[in-house]
Amino acid sequence: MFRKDSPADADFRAEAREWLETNLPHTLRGMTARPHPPEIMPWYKALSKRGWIAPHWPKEYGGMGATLAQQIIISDELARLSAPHLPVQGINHLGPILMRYGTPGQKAQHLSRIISGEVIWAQGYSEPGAGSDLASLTTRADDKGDHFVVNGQKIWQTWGHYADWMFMLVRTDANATPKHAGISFMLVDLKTPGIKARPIMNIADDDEFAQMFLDDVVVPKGNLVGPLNGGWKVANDLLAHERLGTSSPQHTMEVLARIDRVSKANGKAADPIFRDKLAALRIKVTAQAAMFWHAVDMIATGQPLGPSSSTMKLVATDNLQAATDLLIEVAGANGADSERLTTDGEPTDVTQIFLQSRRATIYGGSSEIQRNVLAKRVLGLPG
Amino acid sequence: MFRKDSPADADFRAEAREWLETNLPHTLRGMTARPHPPEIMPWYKALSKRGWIAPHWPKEYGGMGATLAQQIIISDELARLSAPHLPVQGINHLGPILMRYGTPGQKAQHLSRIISGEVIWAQGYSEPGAGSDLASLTTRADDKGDHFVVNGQKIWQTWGHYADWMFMLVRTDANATPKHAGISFMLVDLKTPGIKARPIMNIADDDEFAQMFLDDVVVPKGNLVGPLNGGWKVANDLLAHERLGTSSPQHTMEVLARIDRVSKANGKAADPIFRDKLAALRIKVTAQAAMFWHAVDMIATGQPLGPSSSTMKLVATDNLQAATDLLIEVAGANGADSERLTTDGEPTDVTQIFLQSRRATIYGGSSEIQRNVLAKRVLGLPG
Amino acid sequence: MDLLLTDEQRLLQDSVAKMLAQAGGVKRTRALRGRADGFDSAVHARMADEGWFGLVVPEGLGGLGLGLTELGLVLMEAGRVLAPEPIGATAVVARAIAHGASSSKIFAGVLEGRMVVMPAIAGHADGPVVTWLVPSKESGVRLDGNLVGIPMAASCDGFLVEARAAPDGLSLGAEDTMLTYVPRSTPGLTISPRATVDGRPFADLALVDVKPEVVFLRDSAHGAFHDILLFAAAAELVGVMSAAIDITVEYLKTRKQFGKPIGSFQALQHRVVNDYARMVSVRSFVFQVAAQGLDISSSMASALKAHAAAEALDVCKSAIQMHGGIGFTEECDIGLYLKRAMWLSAWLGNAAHHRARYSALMA
Amino acid sequence: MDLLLTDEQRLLQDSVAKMLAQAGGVKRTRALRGRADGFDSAVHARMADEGWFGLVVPEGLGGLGLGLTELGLVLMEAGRVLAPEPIGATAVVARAIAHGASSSKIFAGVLEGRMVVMPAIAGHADGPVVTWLVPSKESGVRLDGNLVGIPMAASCDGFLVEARAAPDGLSLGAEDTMLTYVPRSTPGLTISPRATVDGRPFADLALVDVKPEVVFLRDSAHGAFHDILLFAAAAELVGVMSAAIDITVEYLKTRKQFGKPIGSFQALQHRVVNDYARMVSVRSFVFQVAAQGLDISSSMASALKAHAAAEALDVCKSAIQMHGGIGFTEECDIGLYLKRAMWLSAWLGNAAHHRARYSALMA
Repeated sequence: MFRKDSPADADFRAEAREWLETNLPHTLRGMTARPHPPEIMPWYKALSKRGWIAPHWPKEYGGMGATLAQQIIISDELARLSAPHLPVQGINHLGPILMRYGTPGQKAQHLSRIISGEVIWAQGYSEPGAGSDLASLTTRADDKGDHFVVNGQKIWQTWGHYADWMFMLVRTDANATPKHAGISFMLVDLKTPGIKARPIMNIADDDEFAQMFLDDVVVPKGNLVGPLNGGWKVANDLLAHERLGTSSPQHTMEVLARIDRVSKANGKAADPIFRDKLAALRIKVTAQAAMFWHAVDMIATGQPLGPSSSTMKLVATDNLQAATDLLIEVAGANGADSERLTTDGEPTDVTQIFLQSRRATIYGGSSEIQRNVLAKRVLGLPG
Repeated sequence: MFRKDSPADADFRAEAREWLETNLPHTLRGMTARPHPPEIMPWYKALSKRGWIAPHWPKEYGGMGATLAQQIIISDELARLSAPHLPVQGINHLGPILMRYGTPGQKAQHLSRIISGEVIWAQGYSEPGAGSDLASLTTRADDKGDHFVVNGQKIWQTWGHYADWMFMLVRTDANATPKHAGISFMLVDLKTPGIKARPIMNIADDDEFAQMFLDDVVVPKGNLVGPLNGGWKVANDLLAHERLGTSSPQHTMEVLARIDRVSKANGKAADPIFRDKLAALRIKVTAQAAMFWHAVDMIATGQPLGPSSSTMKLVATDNLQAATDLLIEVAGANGADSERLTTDGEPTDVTQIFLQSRRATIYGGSSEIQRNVLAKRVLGLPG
Repeated sequence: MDLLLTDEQRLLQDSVAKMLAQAGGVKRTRALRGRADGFDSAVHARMADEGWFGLVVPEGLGGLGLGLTELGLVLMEAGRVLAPEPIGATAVVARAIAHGASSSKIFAGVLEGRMVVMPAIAGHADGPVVTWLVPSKESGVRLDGNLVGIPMAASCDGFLVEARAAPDGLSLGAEDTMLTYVPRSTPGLTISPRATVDGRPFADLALVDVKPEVVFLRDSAHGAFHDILLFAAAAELVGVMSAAIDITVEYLKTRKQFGKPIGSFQALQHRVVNDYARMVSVRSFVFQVAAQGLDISSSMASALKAHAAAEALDVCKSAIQMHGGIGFTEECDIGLYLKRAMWLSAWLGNAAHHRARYSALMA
Repeated sequence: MDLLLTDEQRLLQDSVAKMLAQAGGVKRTRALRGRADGFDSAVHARMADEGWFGLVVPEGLGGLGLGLTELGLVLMEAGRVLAPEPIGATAVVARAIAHGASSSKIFAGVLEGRMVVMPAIAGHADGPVVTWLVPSKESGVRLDGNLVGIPMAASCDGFLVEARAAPDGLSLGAEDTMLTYVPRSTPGLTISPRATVDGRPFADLALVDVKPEVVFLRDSAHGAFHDILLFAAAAELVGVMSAAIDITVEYLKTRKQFGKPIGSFQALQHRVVNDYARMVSVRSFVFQVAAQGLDISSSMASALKAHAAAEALDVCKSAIQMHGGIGFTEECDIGLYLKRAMWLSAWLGNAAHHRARYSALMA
């Protein structure tokens, strides 16, 4: 919607499409649950070898140095084949942070091993007692001269039980006011003694998360990223940029494609009432695409998205959930099946994606938190 | 819905219907705006003469002493003819308060003149600075020995500029904590020197409201109702009971009847998408009717509705507004006409009732206030 | 709002709640997920002993002769703990077959909890999708058709199948629709299991030239068979919703962020209040329909199911949201409530289906 | 989110805002309500001087040769102060008739603000409801049909009527739909005034055997006539919404209850944030459609109008609610915003109508 490829981009798209169609194993297409890292890492490494694992990274760090248009083409084409989600904490999150805040040594040690897929990273921000109120986190790193000793718990580590390293926020000043001024950003090798991971099954019976227990874990001083007690800024600086990816209309369009398949298979496609609901949803997704492309233009011209990216996340996640609502509705008497439905071409899962979509308004800052942020920082409301 | 008349009630309904059809002037039927008191009071007095102006009042005070079933029959039958709204502050609000809290002298002086329509009452609760936060009201009554002197402003007096008397809440203790402990309930003759009324036009261009300016107004001590500084309880004691009337599905069913007429006139009645929306609305109104009859049963068996009546108001007002939304939608290209649309039988107004329905979620305690009340008093949430 | 119940009704409600809690509550339901039989037959038998399956069976036929209010109360309590036993389906089946002399053994088995007979009704079409036909005098009645999502299909003893006359078949006038009993192992009946999010066993049924064991011609007792089932699903959804709200309110009071219980934040207060109002509106609807008696109208039944299904899904999704991250985990019970709501909403036709049925009946 | 505008676009936006503020802002609009002509012809003439009516007219034909982004910016500012002049309609009419030699006098009149010509288009049917016919060689083209809710109908100079070939008439192939100019006093044209909540004069038109003064055969410039009008209505709705939100946010900061600004209550904060997100989504939609150029597609135009109409009504109703009692009074400006949103939503077809049109076009 809205954009047409330039001739050069069209060539790039054709190239990407052909390569992906040839190389993405069929067993990894059309999945709802994320396959486990052992199943997925060969594909990660294949993409890496092709040079496409990190389109947005500069070439000097082993990335593709792609234009924003090319980045979007790659993600479009991956979505077109319903390619599986990859472990992206290293590529999307830690990589850009290290490029901005890392020491030369940290960059040399970690960046190439993210690109190669040699190291899987987990993100260690949330804690059982610190979710929406992240700044109140209590996992503490005590300064022992040449190293820190870390004690506490982290939760919601995506594939934490498969990860090799974790970047995390820890408390390095218990008395800081405001609380976020006492937080540091550091890296920990998960093979360090004292670390245990407990897998957590999610509502869709997918063991994607883990809880990490840290008990007298020794972390070298050299693993601190950015200044001591400066971790809050390190972690939050690139957040708005990241929200762009989660707000892409592609996610909801993938659900629309399922709705299409199911409604054609069971005849609902001809029902005018269903068609009206579908049109309403498509219109909203078109508006969301407009917001997305507006944000892309902002970034492409070097302007900060700032807290306004929260607006996009609210709209995007509402649409995603409205789409999965319609998906289980159109499935009718099969709307609670946990098996895939028989549809033309490929079987279509309806309930797992409905359940998975619950996450959209909770993770990455719940919708309530996004609204708080917008009320204060964009509309200037008091309190 | 849900209820069938007993044989005795069916007889009463037939009697009421016949009398109303004969006696309600055709010029007063099917109106959206409330006609002004001068136009309406002859009808008030006719109902009064028939003994039906105050069905719920006991016979000893000149009421009908009707059963709840009979009260509902009368209001049904009035709604069936789209009878105009009457000035009911005296009958619905002050009367029951005086019966419970008034002195024999107050009862003797006021009750019969409410029934007869000789005196129109206004309600003086809200102030420009005290709306949702009513307890912060500042109109003060200073004790001058045998009388009070009242200064301040009141707002949202329905037909205040036509009223003869006003009952009001005034501050009699400026230092009370909590604030509502310093409020008294008193009656004032609006002919008293120092009182001015300014009519306020509402959003539907109807001058139903007034703002009252009170400037050194002398109020005899005998006009205090209930104890000094005990006005909060006097005013709030009967609130839940009153919400029953405003939550009757009759209001929304009247809008449904308009939707029906408009959709038949312009052909939308055959559109399956419209029909689905109408069905969704009808189902919600049926559920609302169930809540209403449940509440009627509670009252009929002597059980208090309590703060739960707020639940009913939330549902009732949401449904009313959903119905007026659908009404302007089904009117299509005529959805902004301020003139009545030509429909079979009688012309149908669509926008005025849409605009008037804005009030439903604002007056009588806004929806936000109702939700606060329910959160704390029914669900027991903190804060 | 408080409920208006008689002392007997309150006693019933309390005894049901107590029995289900003693049996193990939601923990028991969680443990039974994924098991082939899907429920605990010992508990099922105790329910029979308590008389639950005879609630709406006339006294003269061995039931308790009570009404839909009592049935609704039992199912609300069952919904609150997500009891896996098919209580509503069994009670409605028992009522439907209580009158037939030819079915007295089956009826007794169902009433006493020794047999499990499941209603086999389409939830995706406007009427029965199974057709009956009498090919010849000797053959008797034969059934053909396909049914989706029949509960406990893999473990029950048989099905009460609603069937309509085949277009080219015999007409019996008012009895063109009939109920028939088909044991699980009847030749021509294929049972294809299907997993659902609810964790209980369901299946699709395919009937090809199936000879039912018993044929019930329509009488007043099965007139409302389909519609009382809709009522039962709605009542159970009220229980699911009201427990989901209670669990959420408790969590809002306990969970602290920003130095105070999250239940003190107005946005969450207003959200849970809206959910509460939704639940009350469905609950009132259930009780007012119940008060109309057992001869429930199809339009009212569809309106009720449509309302209950839509509101329950919204309430349970909202409950997950208010739980935040923990609500998204399998180990948190609130997810089980959403899943039961999904299943009960889809069973016998979802909100969109029943809104359309209501709309057609009102036209 | 900030807008991405060129320096020229920002200058245009600022100059429009300044001009409209100097003319009197919303106060002027309020004062003009209910007047027979409905707007101020002196201000209309100044708008012409500023070049607004030639914004999307090619430079070679005397216009500014700009695009929909610029038209959208002007209309957003107009919407913000509820300017009563028919700016969008005039600019789109000017573009549609710029090419015809036979209409050069009318075009010049419109462009220079001396004449007011209103689009006469159905907002309740899928295509033109006026039909054209050539009864005989001598008669030339004749028009028949009825139109609802045409703005400024009682005071304008004439109408640009969209007409389609009568079923039994001549076929011109691609030109079966044509635009025609019909002066207000043409025989056979009946104008029935209709009051709307917006306070400006509208009318229904009845055409019986009307001979248009000018017939425009379809060319690329009027290809998108209808659809650019939809775009214009959507852009104006963005202005209405965004000002309604600004006014409300200001009120929330000022109005105190319970000892603090009501804007510090989370329930109101979240409500106004939702409204803001709605507005941003429509605004982004307007700009992205504008970036596609003047050859706007019908499906995109209907999607945009449907979205804008629905969201603007919701935002403006919400703004009233957040104002509380004062929002319900005639004297509070926020009500004027709701009423303009009602009118703009209904004009040329409401959200339901355009969702259906979009749905049909996508099929």
